[in-house]
Amino acid sequence: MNNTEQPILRVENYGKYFQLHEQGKIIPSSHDVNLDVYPGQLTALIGPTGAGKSTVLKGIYRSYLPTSGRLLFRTKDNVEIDLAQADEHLILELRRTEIAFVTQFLHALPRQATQDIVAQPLIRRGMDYSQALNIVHETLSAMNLPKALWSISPATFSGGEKQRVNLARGLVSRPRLLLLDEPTASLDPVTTEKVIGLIENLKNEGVAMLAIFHQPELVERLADSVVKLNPPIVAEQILKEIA
Amino acid sequence: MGYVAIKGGAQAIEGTKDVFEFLRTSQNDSHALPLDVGTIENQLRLLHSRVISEGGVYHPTLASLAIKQSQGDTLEAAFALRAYRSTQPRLVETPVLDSKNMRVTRRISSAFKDIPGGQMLGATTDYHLRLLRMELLNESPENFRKVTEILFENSSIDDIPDTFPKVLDALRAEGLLPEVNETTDNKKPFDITREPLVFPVDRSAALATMTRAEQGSLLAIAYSNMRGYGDVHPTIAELRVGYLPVLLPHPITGELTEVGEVEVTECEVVAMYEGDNDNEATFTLGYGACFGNNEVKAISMAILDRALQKGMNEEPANPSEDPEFVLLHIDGIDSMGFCTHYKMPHYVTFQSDMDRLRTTQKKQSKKESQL
Amino acid sequence: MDKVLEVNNLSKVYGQGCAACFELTGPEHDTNICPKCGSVVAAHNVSFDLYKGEILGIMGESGSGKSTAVKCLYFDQKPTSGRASFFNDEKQYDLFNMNAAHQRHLMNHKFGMVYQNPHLGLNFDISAGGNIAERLLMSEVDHYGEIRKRATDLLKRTEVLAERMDELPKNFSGGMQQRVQIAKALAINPPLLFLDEVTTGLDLSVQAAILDLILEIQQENQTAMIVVTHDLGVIRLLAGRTLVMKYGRIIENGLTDQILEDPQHAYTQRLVASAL
Amino acid sequence: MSLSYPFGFLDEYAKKEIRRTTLKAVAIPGYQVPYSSREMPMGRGFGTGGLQLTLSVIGKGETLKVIDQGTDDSVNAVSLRSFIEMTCEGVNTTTKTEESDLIQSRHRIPEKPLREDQILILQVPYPDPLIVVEASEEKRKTLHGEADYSRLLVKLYEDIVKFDEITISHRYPTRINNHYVIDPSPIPRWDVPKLNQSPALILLGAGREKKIYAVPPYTKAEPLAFEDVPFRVEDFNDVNGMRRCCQRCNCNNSFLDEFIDSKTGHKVYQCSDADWCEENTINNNETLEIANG
Amino acid sequence: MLERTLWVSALSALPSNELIEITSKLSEGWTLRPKSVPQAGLGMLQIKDSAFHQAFYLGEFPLASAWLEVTTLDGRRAEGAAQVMDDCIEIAEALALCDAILSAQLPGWEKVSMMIEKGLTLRNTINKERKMMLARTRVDFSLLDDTGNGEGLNNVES
Repeated sequence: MNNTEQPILRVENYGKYFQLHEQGKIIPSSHDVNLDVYPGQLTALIGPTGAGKSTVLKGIYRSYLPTSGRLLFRTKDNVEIDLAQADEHLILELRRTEIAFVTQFLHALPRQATQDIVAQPLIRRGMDYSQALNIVHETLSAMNLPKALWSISPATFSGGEKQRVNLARGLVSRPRLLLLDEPTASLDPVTTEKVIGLIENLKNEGVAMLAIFHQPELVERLADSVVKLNPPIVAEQILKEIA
Repeated sequence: MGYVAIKGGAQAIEGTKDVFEFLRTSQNDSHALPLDVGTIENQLRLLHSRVISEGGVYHPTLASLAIKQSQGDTLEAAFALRAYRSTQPRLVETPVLDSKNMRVTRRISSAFKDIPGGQMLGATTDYHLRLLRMELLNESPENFRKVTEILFENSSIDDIPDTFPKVLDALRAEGLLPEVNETTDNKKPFDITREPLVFPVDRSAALATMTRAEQGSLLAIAYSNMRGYGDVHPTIAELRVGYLPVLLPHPITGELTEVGEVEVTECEVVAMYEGDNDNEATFTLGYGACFGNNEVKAISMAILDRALQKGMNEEPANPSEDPEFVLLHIDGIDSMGFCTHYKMPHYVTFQSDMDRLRTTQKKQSKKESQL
Repeated sequence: MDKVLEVNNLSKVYGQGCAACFELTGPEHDTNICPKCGSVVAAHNVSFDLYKGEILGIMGESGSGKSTAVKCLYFDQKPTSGRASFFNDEKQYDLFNMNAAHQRHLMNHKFGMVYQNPHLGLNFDISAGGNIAERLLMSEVDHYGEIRKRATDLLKRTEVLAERMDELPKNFSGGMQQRVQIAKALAINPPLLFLDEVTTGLDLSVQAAILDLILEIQQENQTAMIVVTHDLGVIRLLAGRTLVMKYGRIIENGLTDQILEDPQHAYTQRLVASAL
Repeated sequence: MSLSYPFGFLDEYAKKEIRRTTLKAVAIPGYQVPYSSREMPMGRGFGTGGLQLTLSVIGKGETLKVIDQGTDDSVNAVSLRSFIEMTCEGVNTTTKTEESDLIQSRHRIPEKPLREDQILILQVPYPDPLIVVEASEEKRKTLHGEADYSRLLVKLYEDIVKFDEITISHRYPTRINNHYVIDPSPIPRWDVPKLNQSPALILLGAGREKKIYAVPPYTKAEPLAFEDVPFRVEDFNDVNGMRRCCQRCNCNNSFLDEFIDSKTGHKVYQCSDADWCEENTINNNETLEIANG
Repeated sequence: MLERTLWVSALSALPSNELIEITSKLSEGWTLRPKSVPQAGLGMLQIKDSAFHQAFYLGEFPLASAWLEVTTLDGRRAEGAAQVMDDCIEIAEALALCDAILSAQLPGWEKVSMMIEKGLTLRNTINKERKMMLARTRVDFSLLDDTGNGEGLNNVES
């Protein structure tokens, strides 16, 4: 492993607890997470259910507000930004240009054509529509998505098809940091192989990745480093710590 | 062919005057007497009141004359009075007079039975049956004298005071009315005879406009407010008719001197109370007053005064609360003049209208033929 | 990134107001009516900013003050206090300290507003095209052919049949009226657009189409928008960032996905939970 | 009791106020200046606004012409003229545009071009062109202040959409000096261009609505229109596209009245401006005499 | 003697030709010099509304005014002035003359005093008539209280 380079992302003592006002409860989800992600490398998060793997990804993407810790991201201009604290406009800008997130679920306008959904990140960056479509078509074919589906809305697609659209959207934008949350969960073996190929390509292109995989063999094949998470300690102890 | 368009107008106009005059003077009775102005003032007392009030000048003789020459058309008569006032210089204005000093001939209250000073119904038709009194078809001067004699029998005036307290003062003393705003007391009122209404206007402009408004217009808009396009039922705190001494400083001594008196009808209405946490709830008030004995007018004015206060403080919720709507549409001289002017020739504008219509029709038929 | 709007400490009180108004109202008092003087605190210390091409959601129930904020910015109402700056073409406009004529000039040339009730945004006595023409005429376009062309394009863009442009909006369906309203708001290609509950009361399919349209416009024109709504679905679809208001206060603000997935305030949690 | 009236009927205070108002109107071309219009002995709507202006500016030794519908002999012109004769001692009246210092007119501007030493006073029933789109005067004042006439232009737009034509026949809204749009009184469109850069001062008085406004000499007056749909005056062409002429004086460039000849039952056309027609007729006869002589 | 502030009111109750005739006779041969130009025109009546005590203009009334300096035949000098609700300057002049005569007790003041008495009587008659109308139409609530029922208006008519 070549870790002489600086990490693109350094997570220090990340913790996330949910305070549920209605029930008067505090639910711990992640606790004291530390990890590094390097350009051109894939860091895999492993651990049992409830260990807070997704919570880490969402914290980095700021879909969750971190409770504690630092999430230091080094931008392409070599500026270090704590994603836990950064201004929302900056986060939105990073989402547009540097950080992408592929989840298990496809969130998109139900009435938009598949190719347009995938092209979105490119267009938001100001790319010309026809140029964006070229890239999109390339990626969609690489993912084995039948051409007939490109111009219709993914609303009626199967789980696997939706997953591919979702992945395509994440990959097409060539982010500097890609967060992957079980990207192959509902894919058939053939497509899974294609996706693995694509991820490997991205690595070669220097994209840093933080991923959660359903299948341990994928961790074996793709991960450059592995971070194991454990379910956080019980709430009372956390409360004490907070206090 | 001569100039046909409108030639001969001058002669025809002269003719209308003669013909109008002919109808006034020709009565199928060679012994008919011309109306004298005193008769009009007394026997057509309420018609006369109306003209004086709408004309805006308290000149009983000229009001009678105006009625006579306009053959009883109130709008025309008031109009003549107004035109007269345009020619006259303004010499003085009185100090602010107080209607407490009115020599009352009638006062009632529908708020209380027993008002301080007592209810005096005065001369009114309110409680009469509206049956035609056929005996008036044949009246003689003797009849007139008898009426006076009967009235003066068995009546004692010893305990009738010269002036009467105001019902509102009693209500105010009890804390049921809003406080008077003393700061506005010294403010010079708006003079509608010398300044144009430029909205928004203050209340003194509204009162001055309403006091010389056309009674029917005022009644119609006030009625809309009473009936549902506005607020709830008002109560008449006091309606009084009487003579107000007109006082001016004596040129030498400076002492206030009575230069004459004017008959005035005055009305105060009380309605739904208002208030919030900061301000104590009190009734709302409306005030109406005008020259002469015009009770419907004074009541209508009081109701509209209250409605307009509301419209000036908040957004008007209906036409009767909108100062522009009310004040620009109640003047009889303005409205009747404009209505009448439609009778004038409009040949040029109509020619222009025809040009537009024909051009449009031409274009339309061209379009259709293209389809 | 270009800032379009910055709002600082905007407050709006209906009524006389008193010294205790702000202290005794708000979410912690569970009211926006001052118990002392009865004034309504419709908005208090509302601050936010908005960037070019961004859609900001303002979410809350009726009475939360979300519409008040927008109405003040669009000069429909006068704020009690606060500041708002609008940035355009390297100029900064102090919105609440300019005279009415300047305010109207901005409204006519730089702002667009789409109301929930099309009656507020459209003149129902003139045709759909006439409505758009009015807005163009306000910004000194006085070529009939040009106006016709632009109105046709705008109506096409908002998917109103061009054949219907000379009809009165009262003959249109609610969704169609809303499209005309949007076309009118867009006529001058405003850098800032306000949308006040624009889909409320419309059929679901119509709602969806209007929302699509708004997104398309945002992408095409980089229009900055403020979307006021009580509908989480609208927020989710349109807004990048969201403010949550209650009793005139901003109780929470953040990225829209964060507000929806990790709401911090008890009220927002309840709101999100009830919508799911 | 007999009444005698002061010179000019109005009391001096009233006349002074009207003159002050007039000065303001001239200083702000097209702006409607409110004044406390006095009641005149003729109906509101019969030209009391114009009359008050005339009475306030006229002086002894000056010559007045009164026109209604183009002629001096129309009923209203007659009664206004005789009223002014009655109340203004030493004022001369004429029917000739040429000879007049002051012209009070309803619905027409004389065909003969006016001169710098003449004043035209137009009687106005509705001073505010915005009234068709906004009923509240308070709101109209703001629109005028900001020169926001978009709603009026929308009205023209709708006209063209509906009829392919601007249907305003008279009272054509006209922008003065690039700002205020006025109602130029119910003159036909034919007369509107005469307002532009007029050498004579044009005063407009609305008695009932209590407004005075002015088009000062040599001031720009532009009828509202679109760049590509220009303002057009009345068209007096016959079915063959030939310009109709006055059947009396043969003039083919004047505003025509149309009526049915009671003898023949045919439609005939005649100059609306009686003085213009008269002058042409005399000139024609002279030319004829010279030709015959 | 009646206060000066009520002289105009009393004197103007007399027929105007009588007033003018008598005063012109009294002042025969005297020198009358106007202190200010005698005028006829309008006065504006200002009144306080009784709801909010705000002043407003109720309307106009005709007014004639005169202010004279009088020199009698024996050289006595006095000033008199009057304003009256009328449009006739002669009446104002006559009243101003009366004002001068009476206030300075010029020759003939007894005559003027008599005219005032006469005018006062006329005024009183009018006032009496008005009060009579009130007395005749007064609603008597004490009567109502005695019987304990019925409405005031019925009592008046019965």
